[in-house]
Amino acid sequence: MFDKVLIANRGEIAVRVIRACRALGMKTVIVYSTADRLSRAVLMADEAYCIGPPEARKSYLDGKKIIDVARRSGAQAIHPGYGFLSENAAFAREVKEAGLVFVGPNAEAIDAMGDKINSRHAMEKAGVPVIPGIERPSFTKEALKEAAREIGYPVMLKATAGGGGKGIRIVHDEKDLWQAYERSVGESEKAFGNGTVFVEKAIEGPHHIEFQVFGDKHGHYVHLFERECSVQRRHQKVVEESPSPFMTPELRAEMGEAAVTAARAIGYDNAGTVEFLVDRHRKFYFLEVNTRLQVEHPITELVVGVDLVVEQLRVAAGEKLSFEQEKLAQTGHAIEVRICAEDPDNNYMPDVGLIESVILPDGPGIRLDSAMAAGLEVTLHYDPMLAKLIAWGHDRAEAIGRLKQALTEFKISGLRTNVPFLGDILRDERFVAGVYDTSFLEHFEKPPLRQDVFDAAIIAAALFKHVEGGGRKLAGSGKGGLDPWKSFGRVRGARRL
Amino acid sequence: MFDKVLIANRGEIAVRVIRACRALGMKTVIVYSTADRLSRAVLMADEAYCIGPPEARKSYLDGKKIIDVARRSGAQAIHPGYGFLSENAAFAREVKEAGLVFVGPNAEAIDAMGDKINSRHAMEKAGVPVIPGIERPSFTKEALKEAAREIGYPVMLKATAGGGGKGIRIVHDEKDLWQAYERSVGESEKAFGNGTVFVEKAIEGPHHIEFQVFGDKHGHYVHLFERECSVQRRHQKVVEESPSPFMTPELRAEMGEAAVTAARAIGYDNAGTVEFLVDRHRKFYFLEVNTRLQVEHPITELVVGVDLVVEQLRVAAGEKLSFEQEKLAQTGHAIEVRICAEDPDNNYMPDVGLIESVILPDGPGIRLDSAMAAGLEVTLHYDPMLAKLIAWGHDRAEAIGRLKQALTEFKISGLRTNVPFLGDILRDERFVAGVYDTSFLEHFEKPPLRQDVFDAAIIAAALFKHVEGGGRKLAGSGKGGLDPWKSFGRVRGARRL
Amino acid sequence: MKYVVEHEGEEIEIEVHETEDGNYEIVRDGHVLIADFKKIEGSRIYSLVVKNRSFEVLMRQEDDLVDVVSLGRGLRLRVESERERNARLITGAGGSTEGEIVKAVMPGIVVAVNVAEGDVVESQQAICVLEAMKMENEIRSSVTGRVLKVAVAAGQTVNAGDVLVEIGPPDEAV
Amino acid sequence: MKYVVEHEGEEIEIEVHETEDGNYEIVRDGHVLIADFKKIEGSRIYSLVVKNRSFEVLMRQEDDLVDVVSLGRGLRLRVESERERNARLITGAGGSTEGEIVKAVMPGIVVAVNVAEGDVVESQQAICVLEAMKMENEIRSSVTGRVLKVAVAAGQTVNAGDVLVEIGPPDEAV
Repeated sequence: MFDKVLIANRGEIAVRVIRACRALGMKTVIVYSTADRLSRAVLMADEAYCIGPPEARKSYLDGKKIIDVARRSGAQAIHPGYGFLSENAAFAREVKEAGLVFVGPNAEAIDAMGDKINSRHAMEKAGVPVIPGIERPSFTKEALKEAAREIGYPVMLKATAGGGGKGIRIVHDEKDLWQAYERSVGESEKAFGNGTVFVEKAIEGPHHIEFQVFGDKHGHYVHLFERECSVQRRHQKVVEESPSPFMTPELRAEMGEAAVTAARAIGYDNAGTVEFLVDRHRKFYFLEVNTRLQVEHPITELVVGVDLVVEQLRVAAGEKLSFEQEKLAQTGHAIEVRICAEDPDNNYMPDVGLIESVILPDGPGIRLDSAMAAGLEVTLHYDPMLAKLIAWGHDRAEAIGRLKQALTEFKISGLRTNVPFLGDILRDERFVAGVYDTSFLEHFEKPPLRQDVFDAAIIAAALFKHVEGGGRKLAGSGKGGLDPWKSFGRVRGARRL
Repeated sequence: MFDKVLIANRGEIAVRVIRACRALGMKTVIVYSTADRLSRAVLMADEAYCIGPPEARKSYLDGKKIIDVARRSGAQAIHPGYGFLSENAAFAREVKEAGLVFVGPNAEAIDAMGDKINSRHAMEKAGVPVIPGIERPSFTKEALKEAAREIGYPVMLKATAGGGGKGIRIVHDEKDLWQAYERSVGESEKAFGNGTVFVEKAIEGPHHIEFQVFGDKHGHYVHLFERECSVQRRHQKVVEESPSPFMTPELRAEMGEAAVTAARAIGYDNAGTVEFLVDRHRKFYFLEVNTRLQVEHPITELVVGVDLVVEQLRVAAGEKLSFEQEKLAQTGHAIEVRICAEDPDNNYMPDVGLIESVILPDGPGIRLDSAMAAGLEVTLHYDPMLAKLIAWGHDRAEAIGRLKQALTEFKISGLRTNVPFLGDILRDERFVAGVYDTSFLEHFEKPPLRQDVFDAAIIAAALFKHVEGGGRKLAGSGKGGLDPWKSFGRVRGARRL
Repeated sequence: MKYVVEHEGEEIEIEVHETEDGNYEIVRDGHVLIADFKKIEGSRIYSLVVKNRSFEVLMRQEDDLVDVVSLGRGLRLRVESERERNARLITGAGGSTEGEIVKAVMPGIVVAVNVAEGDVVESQQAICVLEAMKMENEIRSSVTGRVLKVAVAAGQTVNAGDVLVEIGPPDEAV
Repeated sequence: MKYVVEHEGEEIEIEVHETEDGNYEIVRDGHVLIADFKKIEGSRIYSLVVKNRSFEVLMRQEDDLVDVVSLGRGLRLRVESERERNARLITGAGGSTEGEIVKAVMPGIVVAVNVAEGDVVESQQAICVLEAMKMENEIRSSVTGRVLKVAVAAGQTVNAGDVLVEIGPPDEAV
């Protein structure tokens, strides 16, 4: 096992990995950008090295600097978290060449799955069902039109590299096709340094269901059941749950087997996720493999009773998988929501500023994975996700109840967040019934407000105005100065009343 | 089931009960003293009624006022939490007579167990082993000496009413006997309004091991295994764990059966705890029954996978126990520590003041039961316990590791707490080995400090002085005014360097 | 003091008087209530107790808009004192439906501009695409109107607060 | 600036110089270190990074004593500037072993007084019993000495800060 591990990430996932290292008695080294000097991860790690300015390209994406820190600090392994360099095969290779261990799958597996075209090929060959589609290194306008016609609208445009919804567009009409393609290419070039985009059949009203898989360096493969991730906005997951309310035992067995087949086919040797689309007839299609730890891994941990990050470190160190497929089972139900500094009533505009104070939920069945604390500044440089709130219950109803209560308790002063929006999702009839697909948020409407809550809000607002006085400042804030976001709130938000 | 429940308590347990009510869709009514106007419980409850000044006698112990609020608010049941009126049979009767439900056992069971002498009789009769002892309504000096001689020193003096370590004294020598007796009587009169104290054999080096039991109104009784509570200071529990590292499967079966026997013998019909002393040869003696929810109930919840407060409410509403003895099992290991505003380096002197900010631990396996938040004032009126931090792990080592890490993360600005002391306990060799009895804390010494941590502390202290300047104020505090505790810190603390 | 709280076009008048014991007398539609309203220090959380009903309320104010979160539900309200409201109505300032100045809300790069000067835009129509935080954000018009001015071009870097596009009423001459 | 940090009788001298980039140069026993030391706003938490070792430090100061908690461990230190220390040594003030004035630390009731004027008390000997927070607290002497004055009697109610007992050096005449 390792004595010392470098964590090449930030935010909640860096904190999560530090905790796993501590559980194994390993020292931790964090690298950070100047924007993260006072982050929880820097304060919690045993060693901290500043590797550059806030821009990710010059810090968290600078593999050379990170490997250099690993060398200087004597770390034997690098955990990339998710995002940043986690699915960068070149980085994984450089780490290995530097005599260090990359805590993730081998570079070849990343390569094989990093490119959507290659991964489709590999999966077709292994007998895993894929979505009909057409792939080219690049398309001319005409070739693209032809391909889309052949497949039939609506079609999806997808970056072959990367994930997280970046570079993905759905096109319903030929007139929007070329513009959408150009944007996908642009986004994907910027995000992944690779502008290849392919076109495939869009499956309408599908479920996004993924399977957690794990392989080791000794040829063992298991899956840890599914996660239902159909509550998405612009292909960004918002709420995840396990088990999926759409799942049947037969489908689970079939998909689990397909997931393990996928892992085996590419010699996968760490934690990974096989994403599927499942149509309304419960026919499933391979989507992609995320060759890293997933943001939503805690729901699997709670339902299956494992520590995936600890297992990642063990397996990376060459140990055999401690999981045996026959002994793995799902117990109870877990749901995760992603707490973000954004305004769902205003096009999900990200919010920035100082976290003045927080009230965090706790109690039975509640898990919080966060790097949030009063006194921290949320900036525009990184993802607006502040924390993941996860509830476990004996059954789905209990999990929803606990999560709803926890969201009611969750209070962040100083930033606008999606906390009430997440609570609204949990109150939605379709969500409560467990009957929803990836179009859920497109048709989402806030559930009605109780009259007494409305009346209290009106009184509270008047009293607030009375106590805090003039309205042209951000009341409660000790800060002066103009915040550009404020004017946005006024100019745009005023009409959303 | 109930529509609305009144919670006759404060602090973390009031919050815990509110959450359980929410899980069941019940409305909550909180009563509060003026000191608790801005407490989490008052903010979280659906309805809040001020019932008096901070003194418990005029608020949380005033049963008449509380029953009146229940009537006015339309609550059908009263949950007493722990402490305050939770083991007051007269109150339980008054609640029933008012046509309301007391969420706890029937008044007769409380009566039977509330008095240590009666409970000894009942247990002896039921065949549960008890500690040899002598009981009188009151002792003369001579009669007391005689009784102690007959039993043999050391002897324990114990209040027949109440628990929580109040009114308990161990006496090793006849010369201290009478003074100790008078103090016990005095304390017990003040605490419970009943000055009866009895004398029994002191079992040296014993384990304090208790069994969670549950009965319903239909004659069903189960136990939910043990909690090891031997880490005590002045009979106050500090750290609890389940399972007990001292336990054997045979002893567990035997004690579990005795616990159920005890519950059945008194017709017990809600959550309760049967406390035992276990000597070094694993011979066990009945100690007492706590006829209420126990502070440390979460470790049982985590290991057995149940919600005890939800079950309390269900059973109080007349439902049958949802637990079946054969289906109950212990999974993994859980440890709880009690976070208190006190100074373990200065005779555990309680600390008071404003909680300026908190960093709360979270992540896998961590549960926090708290009513703590930045902006809350901790006063002298109530118990100094701020929160309970609980860690679950697949095994004891993992639970210790997670809890140690969580304590390292836990930061409360503005109050002195026992957080580092609790971490020191978890680092103690005997604790880590699981070899300790109730004398553990008497012989406790802080584990050695790592040189690098010491060096960093020295540098940090100098820098702090440099940055914050003059030392005669409480740096970092925005408050002026003299705090009487400060002078104590100086006068007494200075010599503890 | 009188306040006007507006929600989805509905205006509610609330009168607030301070009582001697530190509480507030609230008058709404002729009904009188006593409100116990207190702030949690160092936060933007308030505790409101009215007729023994307890509400924990998180507030966030930006200009005359107040976001209120209570019992897990969120509500965006416009709150003005009666005086402020009268002043606004007399001067005709604020809350206009006559047009919009669309500003950059964060530093970023203009990826595309979808409108030209003189174009008529619908409410919610995409005006331009701004890349920031590694995401492309479509900036939409919140009014129906005519584009008076396009202040940026694709490829341009903008700072927060920079004007992107100015939109006037649909019938305004260009 | 020079500071003296005392721990269990051991005195450690630390020299602090501010560097131009906002860090600190630390000199201890002739060794020089660069320390990056920053406060988390609104808290008493500081981040100390020295030679890439990171320490999150929670501080609590009362007079010249500083409680330092880092990596889960606690340490009570006396910290003085060199000037303060010199002043103290010259005037002979503070930190004396010559006696103690024992004060009530909270409002409560004196349950028992175990010593009388003129008694010799050992360090850690119980002096009186104070009931507060529903618990009886034994108040102990932290010095060995002779009781100069008993200021309270059993049954008396005391406020925080009230003197309970004064203890002088063992050889002092009464």
